[in-house]
Amino acid sequence: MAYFPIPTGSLLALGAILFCIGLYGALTKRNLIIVLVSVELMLNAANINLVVFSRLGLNPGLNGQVFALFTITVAAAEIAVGLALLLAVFRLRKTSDVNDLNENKN
Amino acid sequence: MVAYAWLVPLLPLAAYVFLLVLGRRAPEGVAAGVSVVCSLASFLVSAAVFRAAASQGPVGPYLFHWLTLGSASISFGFEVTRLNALMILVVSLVSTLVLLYSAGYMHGDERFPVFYQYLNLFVFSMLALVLSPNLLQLYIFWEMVGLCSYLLVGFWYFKPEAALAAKKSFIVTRIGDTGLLIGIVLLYWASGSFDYSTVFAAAGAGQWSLGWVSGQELTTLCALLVFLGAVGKSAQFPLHVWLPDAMEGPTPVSALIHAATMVAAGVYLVARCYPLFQASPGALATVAWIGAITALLAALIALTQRDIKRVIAYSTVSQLGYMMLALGVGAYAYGVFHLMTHAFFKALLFLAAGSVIHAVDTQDLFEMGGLYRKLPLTAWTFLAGALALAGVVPFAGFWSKDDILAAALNTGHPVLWGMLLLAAFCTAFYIFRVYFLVFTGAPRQPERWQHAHEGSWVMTLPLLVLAAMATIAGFFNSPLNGDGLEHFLFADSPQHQIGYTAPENVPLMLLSLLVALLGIGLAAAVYWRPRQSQRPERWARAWGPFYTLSYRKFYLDEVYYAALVYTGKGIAAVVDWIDRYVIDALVRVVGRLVYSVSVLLKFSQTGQVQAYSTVAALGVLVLVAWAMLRAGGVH
Amino acid sequence: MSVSDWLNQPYIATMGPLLTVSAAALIIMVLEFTCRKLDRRWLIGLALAGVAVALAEALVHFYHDPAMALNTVVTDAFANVFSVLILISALLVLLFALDYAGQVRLAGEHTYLILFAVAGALAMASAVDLITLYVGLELLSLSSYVLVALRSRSAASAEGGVKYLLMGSIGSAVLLYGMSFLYGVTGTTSLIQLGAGGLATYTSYPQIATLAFVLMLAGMGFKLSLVPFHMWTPDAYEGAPAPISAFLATLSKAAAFGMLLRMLLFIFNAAASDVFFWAGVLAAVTMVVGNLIALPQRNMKRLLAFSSVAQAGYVLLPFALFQTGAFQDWISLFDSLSFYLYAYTFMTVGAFAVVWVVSRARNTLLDEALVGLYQQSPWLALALTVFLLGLAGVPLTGGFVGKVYLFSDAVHLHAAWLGVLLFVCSVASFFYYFGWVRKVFQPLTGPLAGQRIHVGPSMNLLLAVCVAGTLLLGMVPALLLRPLAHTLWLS
Amino acid sequence: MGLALWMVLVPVLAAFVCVLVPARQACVQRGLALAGSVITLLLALLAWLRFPGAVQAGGGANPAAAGVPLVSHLPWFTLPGLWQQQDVTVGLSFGLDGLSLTLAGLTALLALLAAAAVRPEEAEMRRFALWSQLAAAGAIAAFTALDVLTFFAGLELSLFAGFFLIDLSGDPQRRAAAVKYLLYRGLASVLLLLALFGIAYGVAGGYSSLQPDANGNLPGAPAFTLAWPALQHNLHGLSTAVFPDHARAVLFWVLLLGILVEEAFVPFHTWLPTAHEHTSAPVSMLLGGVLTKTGAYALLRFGAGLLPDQLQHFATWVAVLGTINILYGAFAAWAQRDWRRLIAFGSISHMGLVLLATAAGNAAGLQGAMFMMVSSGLLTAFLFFLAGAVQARTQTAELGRLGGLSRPLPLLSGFWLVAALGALGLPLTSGFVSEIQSFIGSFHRFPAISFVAALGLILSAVYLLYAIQQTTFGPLRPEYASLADAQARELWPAVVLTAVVLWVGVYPNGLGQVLGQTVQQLLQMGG
Repeated sequence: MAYFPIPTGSLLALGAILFCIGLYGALTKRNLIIVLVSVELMLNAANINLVVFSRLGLNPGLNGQVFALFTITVAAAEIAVGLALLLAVFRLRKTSDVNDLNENKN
Repeated sequence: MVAYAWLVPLLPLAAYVFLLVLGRRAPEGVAAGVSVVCSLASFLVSAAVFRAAASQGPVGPYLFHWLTLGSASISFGFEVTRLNALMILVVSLVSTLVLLYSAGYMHGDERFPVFYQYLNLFVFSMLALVLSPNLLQLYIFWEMVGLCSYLLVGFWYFKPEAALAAKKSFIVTRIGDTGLLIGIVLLYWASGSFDYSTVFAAAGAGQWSLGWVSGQELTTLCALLVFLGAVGKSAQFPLHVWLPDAMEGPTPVSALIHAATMVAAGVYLVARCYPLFQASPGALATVAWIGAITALLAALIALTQRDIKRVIAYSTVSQLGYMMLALGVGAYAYGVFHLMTHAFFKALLFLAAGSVIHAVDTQDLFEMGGLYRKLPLTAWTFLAGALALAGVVPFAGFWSKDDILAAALNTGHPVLWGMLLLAAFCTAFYIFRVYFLVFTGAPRQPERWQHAHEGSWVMTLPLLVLAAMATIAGFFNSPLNGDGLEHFLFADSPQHQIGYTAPENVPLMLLSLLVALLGIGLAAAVYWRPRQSQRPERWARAWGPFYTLSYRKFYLDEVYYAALVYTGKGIAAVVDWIDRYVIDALVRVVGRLVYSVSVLLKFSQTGQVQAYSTVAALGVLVLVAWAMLRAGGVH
Repeated sequence: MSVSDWLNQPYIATMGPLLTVSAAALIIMVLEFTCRKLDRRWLIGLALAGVAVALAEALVHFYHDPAMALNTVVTDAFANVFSVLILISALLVLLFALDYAGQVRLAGEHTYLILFAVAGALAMASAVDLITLYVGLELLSLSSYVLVALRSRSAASAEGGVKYLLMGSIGSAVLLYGMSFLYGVTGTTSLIQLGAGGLATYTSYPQIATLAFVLMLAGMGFKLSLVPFHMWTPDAYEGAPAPISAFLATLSKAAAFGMLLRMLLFIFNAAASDVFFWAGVLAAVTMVVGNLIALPQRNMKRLLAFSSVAQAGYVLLPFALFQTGAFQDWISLFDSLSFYLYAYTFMTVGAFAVVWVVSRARNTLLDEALVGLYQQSPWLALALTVFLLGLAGVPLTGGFVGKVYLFSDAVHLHAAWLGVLLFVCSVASFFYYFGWVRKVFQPLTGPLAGQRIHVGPSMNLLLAVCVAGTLLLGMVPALLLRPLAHTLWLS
Repeated sequence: MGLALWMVLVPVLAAFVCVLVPARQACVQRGLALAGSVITLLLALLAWLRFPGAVQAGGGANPAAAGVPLVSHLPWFTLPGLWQQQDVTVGLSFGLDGLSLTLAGLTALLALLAAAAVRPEEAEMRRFALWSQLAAAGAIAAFTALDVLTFFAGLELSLFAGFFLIDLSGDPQRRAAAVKYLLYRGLASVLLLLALFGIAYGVAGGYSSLQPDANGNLPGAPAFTLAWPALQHNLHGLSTAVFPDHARAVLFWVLLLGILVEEAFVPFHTWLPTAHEHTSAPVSMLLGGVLTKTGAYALLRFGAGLLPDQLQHFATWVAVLGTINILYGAFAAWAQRDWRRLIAFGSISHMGLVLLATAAGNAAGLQGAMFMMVSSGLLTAFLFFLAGAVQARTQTAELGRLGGLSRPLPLLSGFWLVAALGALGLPLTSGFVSEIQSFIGSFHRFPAISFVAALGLILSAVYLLYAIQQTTFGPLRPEYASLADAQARELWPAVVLTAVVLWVGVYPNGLGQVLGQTVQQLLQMGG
């Protein structure tokens, strides 16, 4: 069956863009949840790379996709921990704004 | 006997150590007694040594190993030559008398034992200096006598003038000593040894060099450096300024150190190093000229001083100038001869002045007067000294000074001779000015005059002995005993005679005698029975500028102060300023800078996690970009 | 791969410690759930036992030949050296926690989370597959995020946790992104194969290789808190429970260094060595900034945090030398690096422990609390002095030998400027370390003067071990250097 | 025989015991410090006695201690695969040749006297005992180390011990002074370490442009070693192909820079007067007498010992530096109004002469430099001791506010006079022997420079006599009329110091024979 080949470069570019978006979000968003989501974007950028390479890489193989699966799982755990911490913070500080987390400094 | 010459310095040293152990609590009798006995003993030993030396000529050096320098080895010890045999004789004699005299003069001083410690240390150092077989050892004791002089000048340390004078004397002589040290070092490298014999052998040959200077220049350079030391120690122009100030010390000190012995060490040095000087006409000429200038300058200054001790001090400077000139024009024997006679009559003058000061408790000539009736013995002995100094036949000074004058003329230095003659006239004048002001006329301050009285026998006995010496010492080298001293000195020198000697020249003798009498007459006219027209004040007014010039010591102190002390302090201040406000400030600035940077970094920790991650992200970005550039960009 | 193959893998040799620790963790977790009444300290004791067993296993296998299971986990020089280090620091941290739990109410998760983290760390030390390494790293990281935030009812703690979490996950994203490129150009995640093809990879795709390297370095940099990825460090340490601060400063750093070393050296070996230039840059920046920023620091925990940043810079120095040194010279680099890490671990845990005791007694974190410590408890004071002198690199402490070793490597491998920078920085660090010592020995007046500071038994043990470690490594460095010399690094 | 090793260990042990003894027993602490120093001193004397025999016997066959008479070796650690996959062994190996023995003995002596100079009522006795013993141990280790790493270890030890000493007692500004001291000398020791390592690697061919042969080692390059006697031995006639000249030159300047900072030479000296001004007298004794001699030691041991060709090549620079120090120190001292700063600058001026004499590089110069180190150590300590004793009575060290002290304090004034005269180089004191030898040496090589430097002789008289005039001479200030003079218990350090100063001054050969051994070796190295 025929499929429309998408050049590897553009896929990598997609990954890169996704990574940058994620980074941007992580650096700028006030709300802790959004920040966490943005971090997930960064991880997914990596996943896209892995998958792309596992299919269109120099010497393709399944490792990449396996790696991606692991990553997704880890990311889920990460989010879980993140939310837990968010709850803890919210309980003590009554806020989910990252900028208010500035007690420990200097 | 000569082998025991080491006893000569060691006896006073023993006395010093003994007193040092006893400490400040030692009773006056013990302190004085021990010292006098010891130095008397060392006088007797030196007499024996002198006789032995006279018979068997130079002995030694007796050496022990002192220090190894690489392959070279430096030894210490002592040697006896005819010259230093004579020196130890004179030194130990005068020392004995002065030590005796001090027992009376310093009686009741709270630091009496300390005074005797210092004196003994000095006597030891002086004798050891004279007996040294090499230049390094000489330099060591050269500094030691300087130290003793410093301590004794500053003996009454609580008087600011005394403290200043002590400092000044040490530092001014130190300038000369540094020259001497350099000279010794250069001689060492040039000749490979410190020993006189080796050095002079090399100097005589003249075939030596240091790479950067050689032959004649080297000889002259070394001779001049050595002479610089002598200039400092013997208070020759231009380094004479310390000696008059040194009169702040107790008078016996002035008599012993600053008249008879230490200041003569410079002359001794030049005499001991005579072969070196002979090898360099330039150096000899310098010595002669410096001597003459000093003699005249000091004599002129002495004319107007009001302080009895200062007058005598300047006369000392002037007489030392005579000796230097004698050596400079080549009259080795006469220089030494004058050194000897001068030692006696100048010590005498100081001790006599001391007993005057002791009696009236002032040093200002114009507060004395008429003391003949109170202190007849002092007056007579002083007169003997004065006549000797003025050079009136038959007193000691006449023979020696006359020899020098003759030598100056006969060796073809008419100018120097003229200067000396003028100096001789001044000498006669100023010393009799002192005599008349002190002993004749009416007491200017009756209450002082009332209390005046002779000292005890310990003070008068030395006066008598020295007066006797001042009277007869001249005959040692007079035609009457066939110029015995010359023969003694030259008995065993290779060419049988060092430098110039001449038979007495009667017209010259008469001339110098006449000059002396003129001076005395003038002094008498002005200060003894002055007619209205000739009172001292009128003279002073008449000679206005010259009077002030002489009274102000030709402003040399002021000039030096401005030239050396101010500049030195200025440099010091600048250096200190640089140290504080440039170097250290720079350091502090750097420190502050670093610290403030770190404070800045500290406050960059705002607590804003997104700020943190931004920094981190930028870090990644920079790293990636730089890496890509370095790796040649992405294709 | 047949079943027999599956069974005949050297699991015990390669994963013994890992399995032991995980088992202990699970048991403790279960116990913690089932019997709530149980005193935490029993759990910690159990954990200690587990780690001790693991350590024993690791030591047993220390001199054995390398072995590999499932092409994924190995036991070799790196694995041994770093596993032992990780387990030792785990013991120290648990001892610390034991004392801590005696004083402060501590959430029960604490214990087994530490163990899970240790398991992750062990995986990082012994895995030879990018996936496993990554998973190990995440296991360590996730547990540490929670641990940092685990001080009950403490906003500072939670805040520290969040900050660490955010920075940490950004870091792992960067790392992962780098890994993905590496995988892209090689098509494998096994370090063995990567190493085999390393040369080809690098020569054919220098840019991508460099990009991957830089990204991976940066990603690990977040964990190692290298400048400029370090800024979370003081905040997290400040908020975290004291034992956890020590844990972050030593255990997780050791693991991260192990992982970094293994990855970079397997993949970018000698042929590609000039990529290590970037390690040099980071090392230099980290040393300088870490020390500078510590100078004016008054808060003891934060100061230790910055000092650990600076020390990380020192440890990173050998990475820079991989560039200049020939392949054979790397042995001494591994030695110097691991020696310094060992010494550093003892000194740092000890310092954190003393600081905690003192700050608790005086209940302030400011270094004024140290004034007069010598009067109140000479033992604590001297212990702290030893640790600080060690960190400053004074002779007769492990720090000195370690720094000298690093320095001589630097001079030898023509990067003298790094060596000089190392010592110049430690001179600057004298300023704050000795400042503390000075305070410790200052006489104390006023009400506090008479007061003594009580030190619990486990804390005493901990301090004794740390002091012994610091001094022994300084006086008889052979204790560690000889085993290191016998490890076959390049097998 | 482990004499050298024990000389290092004994103070360390003493310090250790100090830690164990409770702080309130000040007298015990003081006793420990005294005991430690006494034992060390006795060991030094024992070594002194055995020295001639040991020289006869010649150094051990061990190349790492070639030409060092008394050696004691203890393996410390081995750095695996450090050099061409060869392990490099670092030994706690100490050896006593002439210079090391002398300086170690000096250290022990001054540590003893410093401990004696502490007022028994000193509150910080324990810390003083602890740190002073450690400082002494460090200094002795540095002076006797046969291994550049051990030397560095000794430096560091004395460095931080000195820091805590300065910080111990004195006026409030001592904090800043201590930090200044720490940073300066810390950097100095780093520079020294760098230079020494560089030399070690250079000797082993580290900077050679030659091609290594099949099994990776250079033709003609000796094995890598960190022991200076071995380095000295290997360097002798080592071809410049193995160790290029430019590398030597660079290393020499690094070394020299380190020495300049370490020894507080102008312009890196400002930490020294500051430290002396703000710390207490016993500390000043140690600091000025011993701790600041490590730089000069490095100059002789490593400058003249390992890079003689470079030292000769740059001799004129070094000589000029020395002269600058002599004059700068002297003038600065003259301008000081604080007694202790004056002494400090005086010591800077003295050490300048060490530079000048070492640069001359001949027997007289080297021996003079060594004598000057000893003499300056003794006299600086002596002067600080007296300044401290007087200050303890008058509560000020400001020259302008003293005067006439000879009357209430005759003994102290007497010793102060002796010390000052020694410092201005009066014959029959150690000062003279040092100066004369140094100048004999320097005039041979640098006549012109030495003429300028000789000004220092005059200037030293100027500032020291100025100090005397300001303190003991002159009219007595009423407020000091009732001061109590020192008792024997307080004075015996002064007596001992006087004795030593005079011994060196009157019979220098006693010391000269011992130092001569090192001088001969250095000369062979140079020739």
